[in-house]
Amino acid sequence: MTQTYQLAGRTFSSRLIMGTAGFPNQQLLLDALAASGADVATASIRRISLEGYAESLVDLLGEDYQLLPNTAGCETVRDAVLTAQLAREALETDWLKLELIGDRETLYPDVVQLVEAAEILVKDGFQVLPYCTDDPVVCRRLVEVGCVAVMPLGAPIGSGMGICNPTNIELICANSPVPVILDAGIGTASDAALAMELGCDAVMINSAVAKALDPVAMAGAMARAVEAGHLAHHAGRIPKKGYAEPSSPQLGLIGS
Amino acid sequence: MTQTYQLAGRTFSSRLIMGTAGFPNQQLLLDALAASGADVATASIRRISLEGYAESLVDLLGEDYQLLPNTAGCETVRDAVLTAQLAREALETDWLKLELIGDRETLYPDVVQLVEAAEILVKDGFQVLPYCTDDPVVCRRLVEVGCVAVMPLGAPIGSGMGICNPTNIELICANSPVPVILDAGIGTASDAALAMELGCDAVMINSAVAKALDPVAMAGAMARAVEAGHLAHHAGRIPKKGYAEPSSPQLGLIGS
Amino acid sequence: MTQTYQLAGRTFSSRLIMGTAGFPNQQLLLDALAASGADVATASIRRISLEGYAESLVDLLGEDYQLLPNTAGCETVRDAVLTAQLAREALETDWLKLELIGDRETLYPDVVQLVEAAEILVKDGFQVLPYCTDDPVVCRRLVEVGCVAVMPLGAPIGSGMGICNPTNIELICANSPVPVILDAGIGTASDAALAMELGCDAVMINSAVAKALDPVAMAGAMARAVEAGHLAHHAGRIPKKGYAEPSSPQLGLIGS
Amino acid sequence: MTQTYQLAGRTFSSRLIMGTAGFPNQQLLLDALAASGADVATASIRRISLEGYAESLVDLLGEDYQLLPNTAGCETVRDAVLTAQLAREALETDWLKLELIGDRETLYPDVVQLVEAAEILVKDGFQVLPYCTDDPVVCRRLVEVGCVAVMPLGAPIGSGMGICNPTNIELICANSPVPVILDAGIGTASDAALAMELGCDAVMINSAVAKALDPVAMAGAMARAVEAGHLAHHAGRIPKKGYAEPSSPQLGLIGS
Amino acid sequence: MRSQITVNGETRPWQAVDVVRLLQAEGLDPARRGVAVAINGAVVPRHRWAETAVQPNDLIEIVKPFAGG
Amino acid sequence: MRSQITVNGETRPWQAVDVVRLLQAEGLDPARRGVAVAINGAVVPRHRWAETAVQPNDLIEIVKPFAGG
Amino acid sequence: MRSQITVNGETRPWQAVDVVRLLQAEGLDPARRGVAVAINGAVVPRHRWAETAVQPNDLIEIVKPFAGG
Amino acid sequence: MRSQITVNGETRPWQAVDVVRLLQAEGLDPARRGVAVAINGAVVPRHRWAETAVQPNDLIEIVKPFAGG
Repeated sequence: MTQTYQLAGRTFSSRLIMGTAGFPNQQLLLDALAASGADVATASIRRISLEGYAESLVDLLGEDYQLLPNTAGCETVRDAVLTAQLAREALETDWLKLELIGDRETLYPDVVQLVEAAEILVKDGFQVLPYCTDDPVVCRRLVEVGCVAVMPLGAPIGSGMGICNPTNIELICANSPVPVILDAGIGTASDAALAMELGCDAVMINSAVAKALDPVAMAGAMARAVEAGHLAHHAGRIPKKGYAEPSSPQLGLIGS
Repeated sequence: MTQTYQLAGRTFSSRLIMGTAGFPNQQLLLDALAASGADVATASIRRISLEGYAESLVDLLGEDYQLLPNTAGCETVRDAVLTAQLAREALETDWLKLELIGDRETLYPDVVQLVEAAEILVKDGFQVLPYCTDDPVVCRRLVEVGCVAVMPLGAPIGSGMGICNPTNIELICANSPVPVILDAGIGTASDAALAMELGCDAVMINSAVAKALDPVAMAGAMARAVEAGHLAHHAGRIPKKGYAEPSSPQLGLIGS
Repeated sequence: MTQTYQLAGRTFSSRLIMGTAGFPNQQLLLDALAASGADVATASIRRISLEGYAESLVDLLGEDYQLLPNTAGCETVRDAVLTAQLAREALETDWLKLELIGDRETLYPDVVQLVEAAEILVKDGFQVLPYCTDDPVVCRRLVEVGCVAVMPLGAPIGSGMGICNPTNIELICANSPVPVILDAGIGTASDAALAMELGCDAVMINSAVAKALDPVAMAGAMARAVEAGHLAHHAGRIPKKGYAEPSSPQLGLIGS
Repeated sequence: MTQTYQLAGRTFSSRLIMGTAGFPNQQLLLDALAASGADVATASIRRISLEGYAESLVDLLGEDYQLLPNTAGCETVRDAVLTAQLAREALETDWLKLELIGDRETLYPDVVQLVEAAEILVKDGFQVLPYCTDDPVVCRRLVEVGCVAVMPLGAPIGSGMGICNPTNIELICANSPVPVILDAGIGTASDAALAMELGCDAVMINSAVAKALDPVAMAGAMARAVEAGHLAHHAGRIPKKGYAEPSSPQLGLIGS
Repeated sequence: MRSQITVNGETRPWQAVDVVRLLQAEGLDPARRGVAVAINGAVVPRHRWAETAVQPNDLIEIVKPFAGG
Repeated sequence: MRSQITVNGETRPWQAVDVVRLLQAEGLDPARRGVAVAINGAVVPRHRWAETAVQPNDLIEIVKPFAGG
Repeated sequence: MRSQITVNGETRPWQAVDVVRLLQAEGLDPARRGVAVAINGAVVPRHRWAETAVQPNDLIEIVKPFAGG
Repeated sequence: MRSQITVNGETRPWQAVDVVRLLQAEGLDPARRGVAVAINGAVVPRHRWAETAVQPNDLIEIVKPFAGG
């Protein structure tokens, strides 16, 4: 019932992008992904370790999901670029969720380095989806250097605070020529619905599902919430009024 | 996927109750009701008029929906009680959405008269669902006099402001022995999802759907939002934190 | 600089009413009251106990402040009325802050009993200031039975949540023929300023000052905040706009 | 009663910085500045025009206020730097409110160019106070390049929306080694109080005073609000609780 | 002066009829679902319409369901 | 069994005294400001303490103001 | 074609004058406080106005403070 | 002193091997999907592993995808 959308030249029906980290176990990850209906799932790139999981994430998810590698944890342009190039080699995809962390406390991006790294990676042939602040000017700059989407944060990663500044998200959506994917901060279903109502094209969620008491139920909730918010955005909501307006007819009351 | 719930001894699968007033035309009303998946639809009782709609609401909806007549517009116990009795006769149902308006500007209920009328109607054999304020003590009183549910308002009727005081709604839900149905104020999908996340058993919506630019799309949005919020409520959301928490693994970064 | 106001026929310059309970010690109570600039201070009525404070509250504050006894903790009309009558005898004042608690968890008033008790006490000659919910209809009823002011709650007593439903407080202020005193819920200075900006005539504060780390500094903060909010309310604030409007001149830029 | 604070090596008693634009007339500007108690007032630099005001802003305010010239309207590093140098020459001060506009609709800063221009101007001997986004990482970068304060925005200039993202402002204040001055977005007194409660060292206000119906009264309101918020921040507010806590004693009720 | 009745707030000359006839006189089909009648503040159940005579000065309400919220 | 009274919820053996004496017996100074007394749900004004006798089974409340919110 | 200069975005015929004379020619009082001048993107300090000659094609900015936010 | 290399931050004695051998020496299956290698900050594509010799003092990163957000 919700329309499909284009991301980096591919068409998707689900507007929910799922993170894969922090699930209690692998089965819950798989069940939650299924319940979410997501087409795209994120991955991180880390040094291999001999004790590492027997099964590789590629084998686990590579067939069923478009994997979106990230550069989580990188704090310099150099590390982000190399991590991106290793990700492309390892996952055989030029898609990249570019993260360039500027502060370990808030995990907020360093937007100055982010724009620089995005420009380098776009020139290197990547489809860059940058995790950025909710700054409309930074988002415009990222589009100018060739990013295929922007991923503004709603609140600090994993905080579950929802969308701290709906005004900025709405401004970004109103002016963006590329898809806007709300990333980070979602805590529950109404947050995801709100993101879509503000005009986002998709929502990226990890902790809110992985760390919920029942990840599979929450994944189902998020799937419905994203559809609900998307439909509501296009249905043309009633304006907010400071006063009441009766729904039932006002004439024909008995005794009147 | 969401559990059914009991209301006045009957079991329903949809947790969305739809108002029927103010749709652009009858076909949009029928289509929106279908898209909403609602099992229960409200009606008002008014003096018959010869120019009145050719088709009766009973003929139109009586077969497919549990009709819930209201006493909208009544400002005295006497008028509300008589309107209720006429509704029972006209619709052959003892279900009643009791409204006792205390102020024509805000359409807020007069809770003192409301408790009095509810007590009379319960003794008279009605299944009373009172439209009330978000006052936990008033809600408890209404249950004590025998109401089968409470319908606290989120915001003034038709205002689309959403839920002005989530704290009160959550308190009411946490302590209510009967179903809590959020009534009035819903403006868009995320409001409905929030109502369910606060613990409501159902949501009653009219203007937000009837007055939306695309009522059918908004009805579909509300259906999903109510399911999303209900699932999220039971999935056990992550707590809101004032700080960030990384989702991707923190070890094994390159260059580290 | 802020105008005086009338309460129960008396004129006051300070729009801050202070509670006297829960201060770390008597000296901090006296210093905080002085820093607050309040003219009115509340008191409770309790069974005398031989171990009771050597000094009486009347001797301590009676000369410098208009004492406003309350019926805190009363849960029945009968107890509230008798407590009020004992308060009048003990404090030689017909002023009364009427509290009729309907729920020990939230300490919300039982508005049905509240209206009943208010009517009895007004007839008995009291100047009744009822602690009530933020329900505009209940406030109107309380005025109709003769209350000299209404004291709607901003949030549960002692919660420090501020004003949970500014819409209701603004509605009450816009229509009230008697002074509106925001009671309960204030947590910090901006909450008190907001109450006045919404149109309240005064603010009643206890826990936010008594339980602050530095009660005297917080009392000074509240005194300024109440003045600030009162001035701002009458200064005619700029409207909230969804867009920006430059303050500096837009013409005459260099290089243009 | 509020402590003084240091800005660029100078000590000030008022924590309110006033803009001077958009007042109905010169007398209201002077009266509002007086009522605000501000020590610092901003100015813009524009091409001289023969029809220009007879009286110069320097003659009008230069004796009584520390003038803080801005680079409002500049959209390139080059224009901002030259405007800053002209301002220094014209006003004989090395203080500068650096504005580098990245978007004419929102008047949001272009933080990438902003950091670049700040670095140049600091090296050129300016005391740079940059108008920036509420991005903690950008604020840290601005401090690293030598800015003497940061001026994060609360909301779009002139919007009166208040502080859209209190979480970010609080984060910035908690970590900033230089004074944080909330700039832009303030609509009324409670907004200014909140800014200080979040930990800001000062608040910069223009439109909220200049465009109020009564600019002088609003200036007085802002003066009190800034003091109130500053005192409250240091007084140690009570925590927000989801439940009630009685202030009056719970024992010794009659009839108990 | 002739006796009257009040139907939905409008006065009518009284006539010696039962409720069924009254509805017909008002142009309504008594068999139609969803109609309810109250006389002087008391509901007259459908099964008693035929045996209930309209009295002078009766205050009569004839209602049916409409769309509502 | 001997007659009793209840003072602030505690039972006491009844004695034939007026309210002034009762207060004294309770260790209170009747002249002190801020004290109020109710017997069986009715306030006894200070000026009538001396003439008001305590009866067997009286429910007596003796109160004073405390800090409050 | 005659040489020109640009003053605050408007072209003027060039004349062999220093900055003090230029200001006077523009109807401004060079002694007045708050005026600043830049030529071709570089500020000309007040103490160097008298010795700074205006050259053909100079881009000249003459500014002063206004109210601002 | 013997030459060394650094693999994922840990030093190893250098041996004259290509990348395929190196992975095997590290206990990894070179045929396994999802593995990527960088030497001295430059990615070595899988198809060049066999022809790429490990040099003394090389800084080598061997990575694979993990769960991530």
